[in-house]
Amino acid sequence: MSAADLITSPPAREPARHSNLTRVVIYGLLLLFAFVYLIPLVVMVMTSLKPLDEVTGGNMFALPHHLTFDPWVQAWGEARIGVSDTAGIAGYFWNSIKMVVPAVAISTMLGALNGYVLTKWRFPGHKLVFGMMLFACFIPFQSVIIPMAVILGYLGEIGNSLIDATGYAFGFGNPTVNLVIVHVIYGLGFTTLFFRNYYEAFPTELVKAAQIDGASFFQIFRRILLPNSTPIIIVTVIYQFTNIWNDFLFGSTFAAGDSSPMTVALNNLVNTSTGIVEYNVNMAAAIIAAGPTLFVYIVGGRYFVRGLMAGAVKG
Amino acid sequence: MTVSVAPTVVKTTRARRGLARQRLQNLLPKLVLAPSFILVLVFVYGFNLWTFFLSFTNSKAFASTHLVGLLNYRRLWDWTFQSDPPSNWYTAIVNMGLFGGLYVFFCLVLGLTLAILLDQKIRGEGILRPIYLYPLALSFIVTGTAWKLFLDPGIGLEKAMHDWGWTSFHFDWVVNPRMMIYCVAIAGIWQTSGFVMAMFLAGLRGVDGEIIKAAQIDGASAFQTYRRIIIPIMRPVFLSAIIILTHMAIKSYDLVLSVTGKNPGGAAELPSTFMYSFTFTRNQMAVGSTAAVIMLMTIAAIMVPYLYSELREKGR
Amino acid sequence: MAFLEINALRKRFGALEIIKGIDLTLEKGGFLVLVGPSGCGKSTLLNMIAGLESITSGEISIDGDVINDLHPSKRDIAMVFQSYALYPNMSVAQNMAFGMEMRGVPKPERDKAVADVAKTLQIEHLLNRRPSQLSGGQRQRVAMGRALVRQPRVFLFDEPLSNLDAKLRVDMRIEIKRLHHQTGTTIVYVTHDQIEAMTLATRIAVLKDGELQQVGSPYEIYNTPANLFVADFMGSPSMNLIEAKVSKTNGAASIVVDRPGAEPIVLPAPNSADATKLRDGGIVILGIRPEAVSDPESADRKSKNIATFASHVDLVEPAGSDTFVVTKIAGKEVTARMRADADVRPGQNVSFAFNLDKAVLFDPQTSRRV
Amino acid sequence: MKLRSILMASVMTAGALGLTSGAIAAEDKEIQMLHWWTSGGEAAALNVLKQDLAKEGYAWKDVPIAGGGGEGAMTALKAMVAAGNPPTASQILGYFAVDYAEAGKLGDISSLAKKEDWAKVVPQALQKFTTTDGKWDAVPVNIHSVNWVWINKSVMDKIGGTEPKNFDDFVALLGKAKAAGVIPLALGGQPWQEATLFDSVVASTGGIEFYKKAFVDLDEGALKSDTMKKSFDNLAKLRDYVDPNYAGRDWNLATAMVIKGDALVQVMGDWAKGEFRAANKEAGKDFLCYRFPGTDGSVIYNTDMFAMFKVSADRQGAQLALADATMSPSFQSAFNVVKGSVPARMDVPDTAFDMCGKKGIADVKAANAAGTFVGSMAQNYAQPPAVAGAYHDVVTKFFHGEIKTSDAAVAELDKALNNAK
Repeated sequence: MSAADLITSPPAREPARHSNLTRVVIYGLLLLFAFVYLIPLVVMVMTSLKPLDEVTGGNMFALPHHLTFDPWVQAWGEARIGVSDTAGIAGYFWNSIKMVVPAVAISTMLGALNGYVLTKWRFPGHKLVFGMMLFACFIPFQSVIIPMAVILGYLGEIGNSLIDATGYAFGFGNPTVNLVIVHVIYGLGFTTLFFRNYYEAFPTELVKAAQIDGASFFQIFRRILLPNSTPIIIVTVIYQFTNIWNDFLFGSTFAAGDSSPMTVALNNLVNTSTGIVEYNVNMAAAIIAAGPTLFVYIVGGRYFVRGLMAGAVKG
Repeated sequence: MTVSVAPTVVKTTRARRGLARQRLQNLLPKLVLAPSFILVLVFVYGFNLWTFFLSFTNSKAFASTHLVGLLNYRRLWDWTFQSDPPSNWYTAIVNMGLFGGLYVFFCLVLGLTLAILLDQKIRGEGILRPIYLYPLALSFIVTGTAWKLFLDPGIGLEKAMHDWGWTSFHFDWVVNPRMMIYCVAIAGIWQTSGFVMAMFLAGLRGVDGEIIKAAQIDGASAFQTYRRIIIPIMRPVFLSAIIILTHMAIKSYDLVLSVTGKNPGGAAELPSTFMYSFTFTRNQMAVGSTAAVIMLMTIAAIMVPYLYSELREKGR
Repeated sequence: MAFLEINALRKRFGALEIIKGIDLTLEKGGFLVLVGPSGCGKSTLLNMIAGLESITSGEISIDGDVINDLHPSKRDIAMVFQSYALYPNMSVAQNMAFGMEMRGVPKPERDKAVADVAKTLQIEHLLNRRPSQLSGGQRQRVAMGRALVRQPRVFLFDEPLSNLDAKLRVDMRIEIKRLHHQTGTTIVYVTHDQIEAMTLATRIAVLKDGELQQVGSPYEIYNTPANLFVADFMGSPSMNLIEAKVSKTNGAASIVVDRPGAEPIVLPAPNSADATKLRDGGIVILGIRPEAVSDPESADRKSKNIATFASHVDLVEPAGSDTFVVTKIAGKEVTARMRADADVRPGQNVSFAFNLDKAVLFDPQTSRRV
Repeated sequence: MKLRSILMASVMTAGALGLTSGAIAAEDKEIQMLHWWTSGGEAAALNVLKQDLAKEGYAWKDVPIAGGGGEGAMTALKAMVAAGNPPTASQILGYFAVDYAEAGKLGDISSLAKKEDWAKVVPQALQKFTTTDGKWDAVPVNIHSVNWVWINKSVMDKIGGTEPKNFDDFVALLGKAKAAGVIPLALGGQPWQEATLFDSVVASTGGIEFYKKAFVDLDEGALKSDTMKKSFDNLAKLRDYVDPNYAGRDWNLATAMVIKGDALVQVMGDWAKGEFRAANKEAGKDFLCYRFPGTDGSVIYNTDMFAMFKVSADRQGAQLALADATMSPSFQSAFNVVKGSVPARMDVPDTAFDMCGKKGIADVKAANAAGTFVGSMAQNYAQPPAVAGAYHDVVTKFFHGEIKTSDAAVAELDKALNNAK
């Protein structure tokens, strides 16, 4: 198979032939699973469209009697979260975006570079380096919180000094920047894994050809590898986006307050220790909070599988 | 004479410049990798060393440097074998085994099943696929709550079944401390199996069609083709899936708390919740660190040989 | 001084030595084919010339410049890869121009060069396509075009035809040969296909296990293989190798092939062999190419040294232009090349004529030619 | 770091030389406040404080982290402190305040405390948590007590129940409810709720002195005593009156059961009253509040405090303003009316409080005077978190049947508490 084949067209397979009975069984199973997978979402959506008394009093599977969109309006812009002036989770939504976009971009870029080096510019011990980075995926986050906080504290002090000296902190000590740093670091293992596996299957001859053509290390990366990495970039971005968007532990610990991400706000809304539990608002907020990731999966699902296919899953 | 001298000079300087370039080129890849590696070294391995150190101290609310030897390890050792009544640590280990095993196993089985079913040239794959995938998009904070609500016999599934007349229906796992961990597993499997499905689907689509034709000609049934040919070919997919699943199982934290409701009877303890509660809630940081160290060593004992063999096998 | 010189070249990966001290030269405009079975180190050698593999020891120079430490792009070479290695994200034109772009050649110049080469190779209509939209042969042409555009001092080809089907392979082979004639560039070409080696090369280097077996013109390699390996490897069908005994009477050596259940065949020693090295009763291996074995009628009339004997026919392979007849002599299969219309059937006893002018002898101990 | 101190030094020198007047680091007018009071009622109450401070020109920067009785918030707090970037103040509970004080992380607001004479108005017992070596470093916002029972009045009337005076009465009352087909005891099966219930059971079974001896002094004899065994037995009796789906239930859902009349009674701290209020239920009319039977006259307390962290000089003004505002009688009254608790100042009039609030205030005063004002074991007010955590473990395991007998429970309790000490 030629280099171009490897990247552009997966090997085609003949359709499986089945008897009608088997077909029925296959479709039946698929639909059954789909049903089971959908139940929680359906319940969430229905709950979010009911008035509260109907939620607490009625059957959770029952369709809403009095359809209402109030919970959504409340969750988005009215529900008070703490004493802050921002009402609803709208403001925190933006916080999350500001944090997720750079974190995903940077960790993906670094992962791509690492994968490039680890497959196309091997050096003695490259396996050990990769193994160590991969094993880093497994550390329990609970035990890194305090030392991480100390280091972020130092960064904050650097920021203060910079403010004193230049009037500008250059992002040091900014909670959003801190979260970006944390997520980039703890996302490196996976992004490197994805790209390494992808580039492992990437024809080395292309790199050699480019070398002969006189392309430099970065030119080869930028001109040859990156333009042919779309599938794996999609996979990595989806994976990182989901994980970082849904992170609560780091978000609540390192960026509490005005700059806290969506999940923290959602938690503050859902997990209040007192007061009536407004399930309908909670569920609306939850769906809103999941909006971007849901969107990414529904729209990007096809590319996701395609991307995984293009090499991410090859050990 | 003069004519022949000049080229030599040019040649040597050119060679020297080439040498310097070459050296830079040789160094560049390492330079590019270095920042990431250093970050990992400091923020993962450095922090783990720190945790390791703390496990020998008497740190309570804050890190202390007062060494107490193996005291914390002895404590956890005792707790490891204390099953009547089970210590929280004992429960945590047992639950980790149960949860981790069920979670990884069923995610793989379900993921593979769904992938194989979807791979039968199904109409509407574009609709079905996101249905299996979407749960991963939801935050644990919410799905935990939703599942708790859903499984709660008083307001959820059981009540609904009773309302609809199936009064003998009984499902109370989520409020039965002994069964709780299975509920966590159910919610976890629901959340992740779609992702595994996507990975397997990708793996299946990547299998060379000629191999399948060959198997069919050899007289293998569809089932045999999958079991004997396709699934073994997808071994690398299993590697990736197992890595991702294991890491998710180990890190499951929000999910446990939100599904079980703060761990009644200490029955839903997992190492992650144990560590968290000892480090942050009970102000016994040293014990929490010790648990972290043991957990990490266990993971290392399982994963390192696996990673080693898988990475080694690929040779080169 | 030769144009391309390789001196005592070695390549080691840890304890494993892949290239074991190779010396090679190639004159300007020459066509050197590196041939050998897979794993013999021929591709590694090519990559070392290209600068894609580092050199453990030894020296490579082009036109007198030692290029050991030069970056591939500074060696003034071009390479055509087995998989063509076309950049899938670029059009054909962009692919061809990439090397010049990297060297900072202005765009108009690049376009012109690409257009010229495209014309030569008749791929003008493909310039705006992506590699994925091309057929195998077209990709091959583009890959060559990309190399040609550079106008390098040395062309490197790494099994460029192995991904093509048989007919296309022949066409492209001719194309490459024509190209070499037209442009007169120096070419190093790696293949495991000995026909390609024979047809293309001005000079063939046969490698095995990282060691050079023989270097020479195709004629030399074919007719006077240096050892058993080269004899066996080059030529299709391959050379017949028959164990025989030397019998010396009055200083004239003859070769005796024992046949169980039949009288031995006695052959005069071939001229190529150094009779002084033959010892009475010594064992040798007689190497004779199928075309030197035929039916007596079509045996070479100019030959002075023809031996005829009868043998049992095992198998007949009509190949259209020729008919190959397989017989067993001393337990060894011997293939004879007969006329296309030779009326031979399996089971018959047929007369075979050995043209011993074309035969060689090998010493089974050293496997070298005697 | 260095640059900064050099700059600071030069500014100071300049100030000392009189070259600049009033140019010394302007006061930071921002109050950064970490807490987990995010629900409507609590946030509204806290908003009073925010507005009070706004009048004085202070900006309120909210750092809310809800959930788990402040678990998430405590983690964030620890991280902020570790980073050397503590909030101006943080909501804090019991021994956590002591831990931070001992680690030298808390500031000193003694000047204000002395001026306002807080030592006089705040119960002595609370000052254990708000002061360190005589220095004030935290302010109490309220006094909660855990030995309350909350009863749905209409259910009570329906089954013809009367106020239970001792534990046996209580069991009898629960029995009545059970016979009437009502869930007798609404309980959330989470370790802290069960432990909170056990606080009351122990005080009821052994009396408040026994409670003190066992939990405050960790007296070996008391911990291993028959009285403790009996306490466990009594706790086991209550288990019979809980509905089957109690495990893992949140406390406010249990309260909701009482509010809706699905259950008769909940044993819970007075924060439960906030739920009744939020559901527009009136004390005395819709629901009844009694001390846990057999504990009348004693108050097992816990308190929400604002810990004042060691902050830079420019932030201290804001910190003092926050402390002052928090301790103002008007805020204490307004806040606690909403929260269900009673003011931490003994001199706040009870006029704004409902029947239960009034009783609470009177009880605290009486208990404080009588020496029956003791910290809750379950809520980290009798022992540090490590011991309290071990206590939670034993109680919840006993309640859920992991520990099978009261004998085993007593032995386990003694072992666990000693282990955690």
